[in-house]
Amino acid sequence: MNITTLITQLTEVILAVIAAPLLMGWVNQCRSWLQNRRGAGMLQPYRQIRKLFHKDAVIAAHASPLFRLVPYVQFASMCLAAAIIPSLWTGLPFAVAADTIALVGLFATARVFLALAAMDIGTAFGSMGARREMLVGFLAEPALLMVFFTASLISHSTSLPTIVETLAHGRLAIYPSLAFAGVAFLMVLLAENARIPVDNPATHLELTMIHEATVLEYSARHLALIEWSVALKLFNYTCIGLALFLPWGLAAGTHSPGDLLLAIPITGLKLLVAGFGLALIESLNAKLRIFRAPEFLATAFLLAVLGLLVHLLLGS
Amino acid sequence: MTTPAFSSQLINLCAALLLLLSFAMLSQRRVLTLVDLFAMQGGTLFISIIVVAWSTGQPHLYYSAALTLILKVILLPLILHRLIRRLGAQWESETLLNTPTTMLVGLLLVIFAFTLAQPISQLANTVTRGTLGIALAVVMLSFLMMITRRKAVTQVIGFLAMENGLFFAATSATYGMPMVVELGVALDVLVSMVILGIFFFHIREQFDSLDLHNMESLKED
Amino acid sequence: MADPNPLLYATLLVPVAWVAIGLLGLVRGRSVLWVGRTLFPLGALAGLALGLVALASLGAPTESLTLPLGLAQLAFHIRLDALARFFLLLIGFTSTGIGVFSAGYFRAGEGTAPGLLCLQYHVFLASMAVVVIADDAYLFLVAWETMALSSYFLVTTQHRLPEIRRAGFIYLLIAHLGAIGILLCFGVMQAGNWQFTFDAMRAAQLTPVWASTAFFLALFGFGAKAGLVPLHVWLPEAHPAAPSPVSALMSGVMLEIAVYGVLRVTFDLLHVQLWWWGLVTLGLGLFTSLFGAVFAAVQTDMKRLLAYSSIENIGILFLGVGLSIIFHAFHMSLLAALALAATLYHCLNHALSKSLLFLSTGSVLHATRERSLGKLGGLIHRMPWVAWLALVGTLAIAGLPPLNGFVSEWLLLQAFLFTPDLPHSYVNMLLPMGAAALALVAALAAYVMVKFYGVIFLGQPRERAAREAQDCGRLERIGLLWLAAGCVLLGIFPVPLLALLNNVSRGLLGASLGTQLQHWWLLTPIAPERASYSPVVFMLSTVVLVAAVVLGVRLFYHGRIRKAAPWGCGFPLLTPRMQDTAEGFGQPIRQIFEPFFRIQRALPSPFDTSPHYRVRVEDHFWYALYAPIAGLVRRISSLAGAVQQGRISVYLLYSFLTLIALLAFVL
Amino acid sequence: MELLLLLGLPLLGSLLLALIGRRAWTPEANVLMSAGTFAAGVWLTAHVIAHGPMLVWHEQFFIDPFNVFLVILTAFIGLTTSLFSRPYLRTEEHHGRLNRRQLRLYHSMFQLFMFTMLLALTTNNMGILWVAMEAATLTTVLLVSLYRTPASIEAAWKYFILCGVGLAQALFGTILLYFAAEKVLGNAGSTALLWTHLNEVKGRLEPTVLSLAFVFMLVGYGTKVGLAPLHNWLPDAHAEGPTPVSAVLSGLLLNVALYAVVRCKVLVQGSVRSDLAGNLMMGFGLLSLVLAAFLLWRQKDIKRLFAYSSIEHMGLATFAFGMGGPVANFAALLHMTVHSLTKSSLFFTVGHATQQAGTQVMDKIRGLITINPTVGWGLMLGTLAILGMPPFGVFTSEFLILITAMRDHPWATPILLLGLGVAFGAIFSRVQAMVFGETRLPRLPHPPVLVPVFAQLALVLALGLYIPPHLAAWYREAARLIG
Repeated sequence: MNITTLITQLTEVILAVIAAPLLMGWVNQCRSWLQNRRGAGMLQPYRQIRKLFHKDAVIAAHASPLFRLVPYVQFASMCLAAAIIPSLWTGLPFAVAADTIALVGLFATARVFLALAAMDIGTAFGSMGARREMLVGFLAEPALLMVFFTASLISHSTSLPTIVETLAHGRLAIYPSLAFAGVAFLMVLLAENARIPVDNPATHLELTMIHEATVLEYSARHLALIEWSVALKLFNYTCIGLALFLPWGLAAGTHSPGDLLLAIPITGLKLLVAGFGLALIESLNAKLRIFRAPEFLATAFLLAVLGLLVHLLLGS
Repeated sequence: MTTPAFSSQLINLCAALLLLLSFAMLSQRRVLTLVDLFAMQGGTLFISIIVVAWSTGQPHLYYSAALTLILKVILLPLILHRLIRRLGAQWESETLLNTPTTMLVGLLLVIFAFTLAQPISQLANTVTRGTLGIALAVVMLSFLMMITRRKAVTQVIGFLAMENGLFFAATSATYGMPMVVELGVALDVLVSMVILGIFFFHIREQFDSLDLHNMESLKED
Repeated sequence: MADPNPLLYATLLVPVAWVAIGLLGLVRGRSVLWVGRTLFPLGALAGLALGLVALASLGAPTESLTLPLGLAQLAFHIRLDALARFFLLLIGFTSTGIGVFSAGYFRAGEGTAPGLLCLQYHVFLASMAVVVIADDAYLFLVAWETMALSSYFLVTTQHRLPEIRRAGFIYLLIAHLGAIGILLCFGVMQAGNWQFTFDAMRAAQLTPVWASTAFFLALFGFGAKAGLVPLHVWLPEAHPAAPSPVSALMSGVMLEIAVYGVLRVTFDLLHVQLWWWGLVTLGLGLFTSLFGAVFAAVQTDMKRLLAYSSIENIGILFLGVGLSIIFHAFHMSLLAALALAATLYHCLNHALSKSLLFLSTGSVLHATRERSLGKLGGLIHRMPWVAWLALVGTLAIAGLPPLNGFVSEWLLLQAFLFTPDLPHSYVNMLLPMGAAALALVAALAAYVMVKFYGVIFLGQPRERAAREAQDCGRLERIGLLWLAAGCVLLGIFPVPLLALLNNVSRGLLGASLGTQLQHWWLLTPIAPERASYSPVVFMLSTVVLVAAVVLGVRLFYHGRIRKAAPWGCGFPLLTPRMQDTAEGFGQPIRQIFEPFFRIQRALPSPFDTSPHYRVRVEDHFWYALYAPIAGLVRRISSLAGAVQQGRISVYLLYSFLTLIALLAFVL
Repeated sequence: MELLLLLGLPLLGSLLLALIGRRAWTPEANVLMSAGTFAAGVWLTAHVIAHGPMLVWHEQFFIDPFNVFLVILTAFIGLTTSLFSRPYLRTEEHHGRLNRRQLRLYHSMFQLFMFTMLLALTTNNMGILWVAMEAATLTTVLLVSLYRTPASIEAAWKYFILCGVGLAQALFGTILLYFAAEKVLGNAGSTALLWTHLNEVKGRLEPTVLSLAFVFMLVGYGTKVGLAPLHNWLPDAHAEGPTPVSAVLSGLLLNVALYAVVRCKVLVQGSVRSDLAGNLMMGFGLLSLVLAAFLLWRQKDIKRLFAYSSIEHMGLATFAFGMGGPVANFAALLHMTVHSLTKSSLFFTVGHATQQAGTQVMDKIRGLITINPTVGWGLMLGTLAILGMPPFGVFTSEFLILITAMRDHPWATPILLLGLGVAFGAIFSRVQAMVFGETRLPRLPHPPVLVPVFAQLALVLALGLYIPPHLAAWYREAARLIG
């Protein structure tokens, strides 16, 4: 580990943090276009975050310190995740500290804290949101882990950079198991990031909201941090998906800075495409009833397990 | 010599008589007659012991005979007679099995006892080899009597008849047990009779009758 | 055998000291000052000593000793190897925290006199320590049953409540049946040489059939103690019934002792291990863990919830044991060592974090006199110490990084990732399913723990008792702090402890993770490129990041914070009673895993003026397994009762028939 | 000399107490007599330990390690029972359930009973053994019917008839034994029934006769042991007699009867040269164990409960003796010891508990531990001991029996375990309910004496953890004698 890699690492995290709201904006913009609306523009998330940072915070009278701590934890853990995920190159020095399992654990930690914060106020919505959030989580998490497992069985490693390196730079091979895993991952991504058909990020309708219910009591800077971490989360997930299923174009750990520079536009392009795809899916689907969400996620889980089995059966 | 043959015939006669008396007791429903039959059984036992003693020349058997005479023929029937009169328990009520069936079962038991005693009799070198089976039969018939009767008194008579059978086995098959043992056994029988006598009064005091169906309260329910 | 070193005697001294302390408790049994402030801290000190001695001697060679006590032919044998020392360490360190907590916890006038409690508590501790060091079947069983007995008395402290009596009864009954199983297992294992020392069993050569019999008897016996489904029914009854420090000991230590038993029998005493044992153990473990997690999610009593969570963790432990057996049977020693290390690590984790949680429920119980989740809430304001320390335990049990629970789960999942390499075509297909189920269980555990923590400590107080709660005393805080510190330390520095655990796996499996643990800060169980995890870096970077974000926000942001009533969505009368209840929180799980439960529900009609809603969630096993057995026993006994029907003639007939039958038989 | 004291003291005591029984200090005299007997027993034991087996008085008495340990046990439990009965009977008198005359009968018969027990144990003559057993029946019949209530009369009657008939069979067996022995030893009067002589020539005794004799003796003495299905008198007699009597019935009488069976078994085994005797005993033992275990579930009366538990344990001991071999015999002897100690102490506590509650119905006894902690704990610990919970000695013997069964008769192990498991559940559920819980019972007028209880339980506990080497050697020697 030398200073260059450290700087690259930092650059990657900072790039991710900065680019995340942009991705969110892009998805929303695409959605508007697909729905024949003009949309608020791709920079709208930045504006919103800025506006929130300027407001006075209102906090419920009986909120505990935990409530105020959670947005920071949330934001920090998403940054940490961004440091692990090879969005640009696979030589991340920080990735040694946490592999895919730890990554899933990290997401889980963030979710648990969010749920705890939601319960802290003690309103009906908060605890309902916490419950639903955890419900989604407990089904999505294992599915995500299974997706990772499929990939790590192929590459004999749970370390994300190693996986990506094997997939991207190894011998070209077709992995049918990854197809299953890909679909499962997509479903997990939708659920985890509160997208349609599991949740609707744009609604505040009491009966259907999941994620929004948990952050109902947040305002101002806390809400800004939460919004930002939500965007970052979407960014992270998309990057994971890209790294696992479309790994070409990422810079390998040993390559020169030139490759790294090349990787930035490639990743950007891939993100744009992925964002559009996401918007397309969201526009083509209707939101599921909340009771259907477990079924949706169970399907994801099953698909992921199926991918694992296919890998074992076919040996590929 | 005809003496052994004669004495063994005599003993066999006694044995047969004992068996007959046992059957008679099994079918008899009048309690007082039962006591008489019991006394007769005791008498037969006494005679058989005398015969054995005489034919084998074992002096201590005379003591046994005397004990039997005093206890089984005189004392116990007397006590029983008085008890029954005072308690007014002359009649046996219903037996649990009717008489013909009882007799039939008794017959089977006798056959069983004989079969059982067969191999043992082969071994015996006493003059009284065949009698063990009969003694066993008497014991079993008395057992059967105790099972089928419903009055406390008749049960006791059955019990005593069983002791008769045992005595018979002891004397005829083995020429009597050691004296100490016989004395002990006799003492026990006597004491148990006394205790039973006391008991009859207690039972009647508590239950107003000697019927055993009053005494079925201790059970698992 | 080398001369026993002083540490062996020191180890022996601790159980003796515990018993002595317990007996001293009888001297002035009613005095809280004497029992609570003097004896319990002493006991905790002894526990600390035990832990330290065990820690210091974990790498020492095996030592054994024969005591001049016991049966004529079978004196008490004692043996200290790495496995025993590890569990002594677990007992010692966990009991230290619990002991300090208890010193502040027990008060006069609660059921049994404190002195008697002190005796039972310390005898319980001592018996667990003796179980671990016992080296012959007789001493083992004596200690094992003493453990059951002393904990039974502790469970029935509040014997005036009928349900606690029932819990105690079921507990002791199943414990006894389990002990019988263990006894039989030892009987099988001595294999005809009739020596009941463990040394003789190690030397015995068993055929596979007998070895399997022994193994499954052991699994039954120890599983009954551990709460392996379907022998778990006593656990959710008994653990909540006991005073909280005792629940902590039972859940945190006693269950681990059962795992010790399985390990001892399987890897030490039996000389062969068949792969399918592992498969069965693993399957049972998986089902148990899923069962425990699902049931924990629907509980409404905080201690019952924790008890079910213990069942879940026991399932995970057995999963690890099973995996280790499978690897070992296929001669993949390194992986077997990995699975074993994960199991042992999880033992320690569970001991610390579950004790921590049980103790904090004890504090809550003292402060509010309320066990029902539906009546608590908002305690983080009134009881910050307990709440924040319990948060550590909650996160640890939920298996979240960077705390300790995650480490063992991570190791276990790593081990699972190697199962496709097994040279058995069905097993290597089947086992990754186990990983999936484990992941599901871990996620469910998080769900359960959010419910546990959120409902008790967060939100608003649902009843007055919770509103007037007081934080716990100083000694209790120290106890909680000790355990919480243990959780954090184990979470951040797993490598040194894993290196120590190598002694255990070297002793049992002949292999260890030795070279893979070169960096103190980096956990690389197999190879660095294969997988690595560095909790230190993880923790540090999280802290740094949080700090950076906080500072950054401080730097750029200047708005004020205003306190206001929570937003009620326009509903004017938002009361604390409108918070989600414990039942409500478990409802989705109840719906998804409906076949697991036996649900009785009474819904009010729409026109009811005073509507009542009642739901009872019960265990199928009770009705499908235990109730029929009880019914059968009752039926047979009523048949047997017919034998004794009071009539003397019939009795005579029995004698007569017996006689005839025997005579006929002899003839 | 020791023997004379041992046998003479209780006999003398019986006469003395019959004469002076109405005095107020009779219970103390009873204790004194029992203490003297115990001292004589200790003396005798010391003598036997020092000089080996002794054969005295024209070989009519024979003391070997097997019976001397039972002698000392009998004398000890006699002593503790007399200690217990002192306050117990005073309370009964206080409640008006007994009068002075009955107390006189009790004390006199108690001493006589002790005499018959010791006689049965020490005699070398199989005939005298029978006489002593019959005499024991007679004395205990009077003791069982002490209350003169309908139930006690009924129980005593059943006891008397069943055991009387049973013992008649035993007598027949003895006659057959004599019949067989006479062939070998000659009818030299009294020697043909001496156990030592029989034991010497057992190999030459006629097997057919001996196996028949054994059947009769097994049925006969087995009735007294309480082997199913001959056990029917046992629960009634235990439940309806005074509690001290239940204690000695369970603690002593059953042991002595089992002793008689074992003595017979030794002879038969030597003669028949097959496992017939052993197999029969194992069969009866198992049947008793299982039947009693299931019957335990139906009990409502606390003393009946423990009576069935005695049947169960006697079944276990019989089974162990049936298996034979050094370990099983050792275990069986140990089991007899610890069962006697535990069961009699249990009956002591049960006695106090029933007096406290004024009833023997278990449903009405609650919360003993609250009202009277010593009684409560005594009952609880005693129950746990009798259920074979370590570290009590019952566990030790059950452990040894089970492992021997697993080695020699694996088929029997599940049955044994079934019995033990069912019995555990039955007894424990009931005792727990009595010991724990809420109560409204009044206090006792005379404070209970629980020193014997805890002393005996402590002994049982000690035996579970540590069997002194010379005691073990002694047991082993006895086990070897039994073969």
